[in-house]
Amino acid sequence: MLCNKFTGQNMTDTTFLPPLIAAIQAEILNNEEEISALDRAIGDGDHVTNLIRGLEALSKLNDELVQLDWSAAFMKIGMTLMSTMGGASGSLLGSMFVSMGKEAKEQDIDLAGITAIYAAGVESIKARGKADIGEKTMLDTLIPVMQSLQSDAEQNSDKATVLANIKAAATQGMQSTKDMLATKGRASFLGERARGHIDAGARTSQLILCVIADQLSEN
Amino acid sequence: MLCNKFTGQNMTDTTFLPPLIAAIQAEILNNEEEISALDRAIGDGDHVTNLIRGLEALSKLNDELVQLDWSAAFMKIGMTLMSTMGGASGSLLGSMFVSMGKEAKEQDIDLAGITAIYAAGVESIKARGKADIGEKTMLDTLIPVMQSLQSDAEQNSDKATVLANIKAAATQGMQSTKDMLATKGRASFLGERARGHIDAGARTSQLILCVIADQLSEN
Amino acid sequence: MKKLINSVESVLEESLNGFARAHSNIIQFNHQPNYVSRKNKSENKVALISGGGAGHEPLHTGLVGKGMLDAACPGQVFTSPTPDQMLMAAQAVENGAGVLFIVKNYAGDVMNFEIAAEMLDCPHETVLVNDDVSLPKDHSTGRRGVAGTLIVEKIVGAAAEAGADLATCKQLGDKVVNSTASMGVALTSCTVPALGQPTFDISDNEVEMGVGIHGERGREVMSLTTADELVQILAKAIDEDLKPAKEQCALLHINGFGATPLMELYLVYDSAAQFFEERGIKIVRSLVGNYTTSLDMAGCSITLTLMDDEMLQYWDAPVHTAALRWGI
Amino acid sequence: MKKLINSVESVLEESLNGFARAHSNIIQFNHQPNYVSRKNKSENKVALISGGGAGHEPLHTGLVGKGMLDAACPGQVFTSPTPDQMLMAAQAVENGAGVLFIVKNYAGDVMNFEIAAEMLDCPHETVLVNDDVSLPKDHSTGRRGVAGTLIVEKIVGAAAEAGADLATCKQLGDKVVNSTASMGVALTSCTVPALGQPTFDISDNEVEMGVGIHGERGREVMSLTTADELVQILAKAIDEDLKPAKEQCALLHINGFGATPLMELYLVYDSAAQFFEERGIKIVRSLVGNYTTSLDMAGCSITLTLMDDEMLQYWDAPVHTAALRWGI
Ligand SMILES: Nc1ncnc2c1ncn2[C@@H]1O[C@H](COP(=O)(O)OP(=O)(O)O)[C@@H](O)[C@H]1O
Ligand SMILES: Nc1ncnc2c1ncn2[C@@H]1O[C@H](COP(=O)(O)OP(=O)(O)O)[C@@H](O)[C@H]1O
Ligand SMILES: [Mg+2]
Ligand SMILES: [Mg+2]
Ligand SMILES: [Mg+2]
Ligand SMILES: [Mg+2]
Repeated sequence: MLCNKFTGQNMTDTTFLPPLIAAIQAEILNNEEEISALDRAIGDGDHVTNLIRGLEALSKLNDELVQLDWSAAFMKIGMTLMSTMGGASGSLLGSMFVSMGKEAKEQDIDLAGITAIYAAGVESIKARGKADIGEKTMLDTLIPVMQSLQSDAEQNSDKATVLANIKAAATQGMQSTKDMLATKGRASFLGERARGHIDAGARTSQLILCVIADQLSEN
Repeated sequence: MLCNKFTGQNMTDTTFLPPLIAAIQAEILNNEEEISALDRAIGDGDHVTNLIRGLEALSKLNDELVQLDWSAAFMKIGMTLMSTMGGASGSLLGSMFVSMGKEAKEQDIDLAGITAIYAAGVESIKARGKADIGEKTMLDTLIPVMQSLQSDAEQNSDKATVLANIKAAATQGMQSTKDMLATKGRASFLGERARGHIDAGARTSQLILCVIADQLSEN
Repeated sequence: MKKLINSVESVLEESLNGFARAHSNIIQFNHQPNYVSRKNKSENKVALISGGGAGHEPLHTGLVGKGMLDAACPGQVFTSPTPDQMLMAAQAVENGAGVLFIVKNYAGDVMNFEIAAEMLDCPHETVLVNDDVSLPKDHSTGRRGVAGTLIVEKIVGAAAEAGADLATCKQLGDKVVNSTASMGVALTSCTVPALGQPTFDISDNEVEMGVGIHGERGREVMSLTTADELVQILAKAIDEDLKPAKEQCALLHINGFGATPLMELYLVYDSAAQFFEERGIKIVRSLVGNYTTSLDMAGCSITLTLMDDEMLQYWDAPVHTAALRWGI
Repeated sequence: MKKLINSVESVLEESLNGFARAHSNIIQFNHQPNYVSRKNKSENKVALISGGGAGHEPLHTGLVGKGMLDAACPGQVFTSPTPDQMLMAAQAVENGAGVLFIVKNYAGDVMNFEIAAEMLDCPHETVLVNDDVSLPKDHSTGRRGVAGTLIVEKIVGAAAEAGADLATCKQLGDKVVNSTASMGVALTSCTVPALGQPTFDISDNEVEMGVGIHGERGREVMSLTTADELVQILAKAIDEDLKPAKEQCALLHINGFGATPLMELYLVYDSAAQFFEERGIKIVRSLVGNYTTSLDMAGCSITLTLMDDEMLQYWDAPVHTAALRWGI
């Protein structure tokens, strides 16, 4: 159920998704050069291309997605990302959404439910990637956001606070990767040379989460 | 016999050759960059390297050469160039000296004899290369020099005139290649694009002939 | 970016089409999901499947055929393939004796193959190739899989062809991996079509030492020096890792990254063979050429595999693929 | 200049040493004069000898062995070999049935081989390869010999192995030459070690159309365009030269110049095969890879050979060389 204090009047169902996907696509394309440079610096340079490919595939799901409930929509998104992106990020984001789809069956779409769903997604990335916070990956963006959601859910914060906290946690988490040594992903091969560069996956996760927060705040 | 009006007092035998070879080597090395650029522009760039390799091999013949008469020395030079230079120029210069060696058996080393020997060498290049004047090759240097020698021999010109005419003919011949279309050698593959460039083999022939003339004038 | 392509979007598909067309006697190409599979497979043979990002050609598509792989799943350039490719390929080529996945150790490859394996409902095993000794053995993600992968595929491929069962193939694969060490040096980066520019900058007097095969930087930047000195560094790391006994037989593989002429690769072979022979190793087999490439990167890697009689026999067994062929 | 070498002076010798070491089972390398010759030659077989400047590897050294060449004489990089090399090689491998020289049509190669032939005192013939259709048939020096040379060597090599006599081999060689047309396009120049810099400059949006194999400029500069459009130009010139009949069988060879990834060569194959098939030609054999290279030049050539049954049978016959191997 989507009609509640947090998710807002207009976010009644998965019709929310197509415009959101379009907004994310626009934001990633806007930052394509920068993201590409990040993955070139300490990875192999393909992260943004992989993500754009995945988002393009999602954008073609429009009609299909809006006919699905949240659980099925997340599943569909996960399977689509998994079979179009490739790379480390494809398997991870794919797993995340499939797990979110599974969890969404058990949850209402309120702050607590969304928090639980998102946490299930993040946990599946940790499990699939055998990684945790502090390893210079997308998890350095994703986990702080999970923690902020969890604490806001506990405190039953109002929507503006929740969204502001998501953006702050994502941005701070993303930036924290800059000075880290990498112990997962391709950047780990570079040892000390990886320091001083932001992780590409952390940056795209942050961009995506900020777009989601902005879209939610408009609802 | 070397003691005559043209060849001078000191050029009595093949001891003349080692310092001459050294002088030629120095001149080619001095102009290496330029020659390399010429063959790069309308050929494959190796002409100067081939020539330097050949000259190095000749410079190692010192002791051997001075023990030989002119005919045998030319033969030895021809065989050495032929088996060390490679490329079009190696087979041509090799053939030239082998033919000069054969002709030297029949000639005195006076102006008429030298002219006949040189002409035999040039004829062998024409035969081996199936080429003639005006095809943008080393023959555009070599043939005018042959003609100047022949006319000076007829007129029994004095040494200074002979040598000045050699240098003038060689230089003019070399320069004449600049505006030619090439019909032999690699430059022929370029069609109109070969125009405007001096032929590398014409340039090295001219440099060599000028060094020979200068060395002879000092004797 | 200067490439013989029509568009960044179509390069992979068109290249695979050309590959399929050129080798239609031995392989077929399935579109969507993309995989190359072997024609005329033997009955009741363990199915060998590998895959990875494109851009390493002939690896892996060029190694599909009798005596080697049953299927290869090419991802986008330098991007691991997706699980549906491996799953569909497995379902297409499996014929009763199970599936062996041969996976280069990269997060993306490992995870995508893992997902496929989880979905596959027939007996299966995975051999993880991690032959790159430019990283320490206890590296946080494990070592990368590089040019040694071909050797694993050849030897296990011959065993499978000879009727070895899944457990035996898996064991043999692990043995080859443990007997193999590689390390590479790059003189230039390479240009991924979708990026349109080299992945990294490098000056004219520098090399990247200890590189992987995705155009990424290596372990460290070093001054460009002689081939012999570069070979020393690579070969020493390999030697210290494998610690071969005197008189040990070995296969020496010099792998070009794509833009280095064969002339230089043979020069490197000479230098490396000398290095190992001075240490008492007997080089009994050689492989020199561009096999595990990084598009148009200049540079090469050295791979040494310590060989026993069984491995030698499987190495010599007939093979008929686009890139490796003998005895047939 | 970035190369895996020790010194400009030693690169050729060291590379040949490595080649000899890596393939000691099939060839041996004679120093001074340099030639590579086949081990285990058949009795009373026409001896096939080729050669040319180094820098085209695997041509010709990589094509010495059973079913192909008996000897190859490598000159310095892009410099024709010297007559003593061909003479000594001929004396070493000739065994009663005469010598066939296979020579690419370049002034230097032709003249140096000619001098060797004049000195050789056994029956001998020369097949002159001039497959490059970027030049008109009546070009003043004749057309150049390029990637089609390998096809001549393979087909005549198989005939010689099967016992064909010198006259038959010569005739067959001429027939293959007349049935073969090639043309190439370069995206970059290449760097000859002794020069230390690229032979020509070329801007990022230009190609050299109609190049030979010595890093020299081509017939004309053109704008870099799609692979399909470049293939059109090359394939059309070939088609207009050979004027094949409908249903004519042919071998299509895409040859990389050294630095172009296999991914692109297969894409070119796809495009070229489509071109010829649309004209009714049946592409029955393919060869895609770096065979007649120009060091580290990027680009490729297309070669088409019209095949009859005899040529097909010889193409398919067993061959065992460093670079080409099947059936053995
Ligand atoms: N084990 C892992 N756990 C979590 N995230 C990871 C892991 N490995 C890689 N990543 C994330 O994936 C991103 C790279 O994705 P991408 O470039 O698409 O794949 P690849 O590394 O295979 O080229 C990295 O920037 C990092 O954020
Ligand atoms: N057929 C020929 N007749 C006379 N001279 C020729 C002929 N072909 C080439 N040359 C000369 O040889 C020179 C090139 O020599 P070189 O670069 O050593 O050999 P290659 O052309 O085989 O690389 C040309 O500049 C030209 O002067
Ligand atoms: Mg990446
Ligand atoms: Mg030249
Ligand atoms: Mg990748
Ligand atoms: Mg040359």
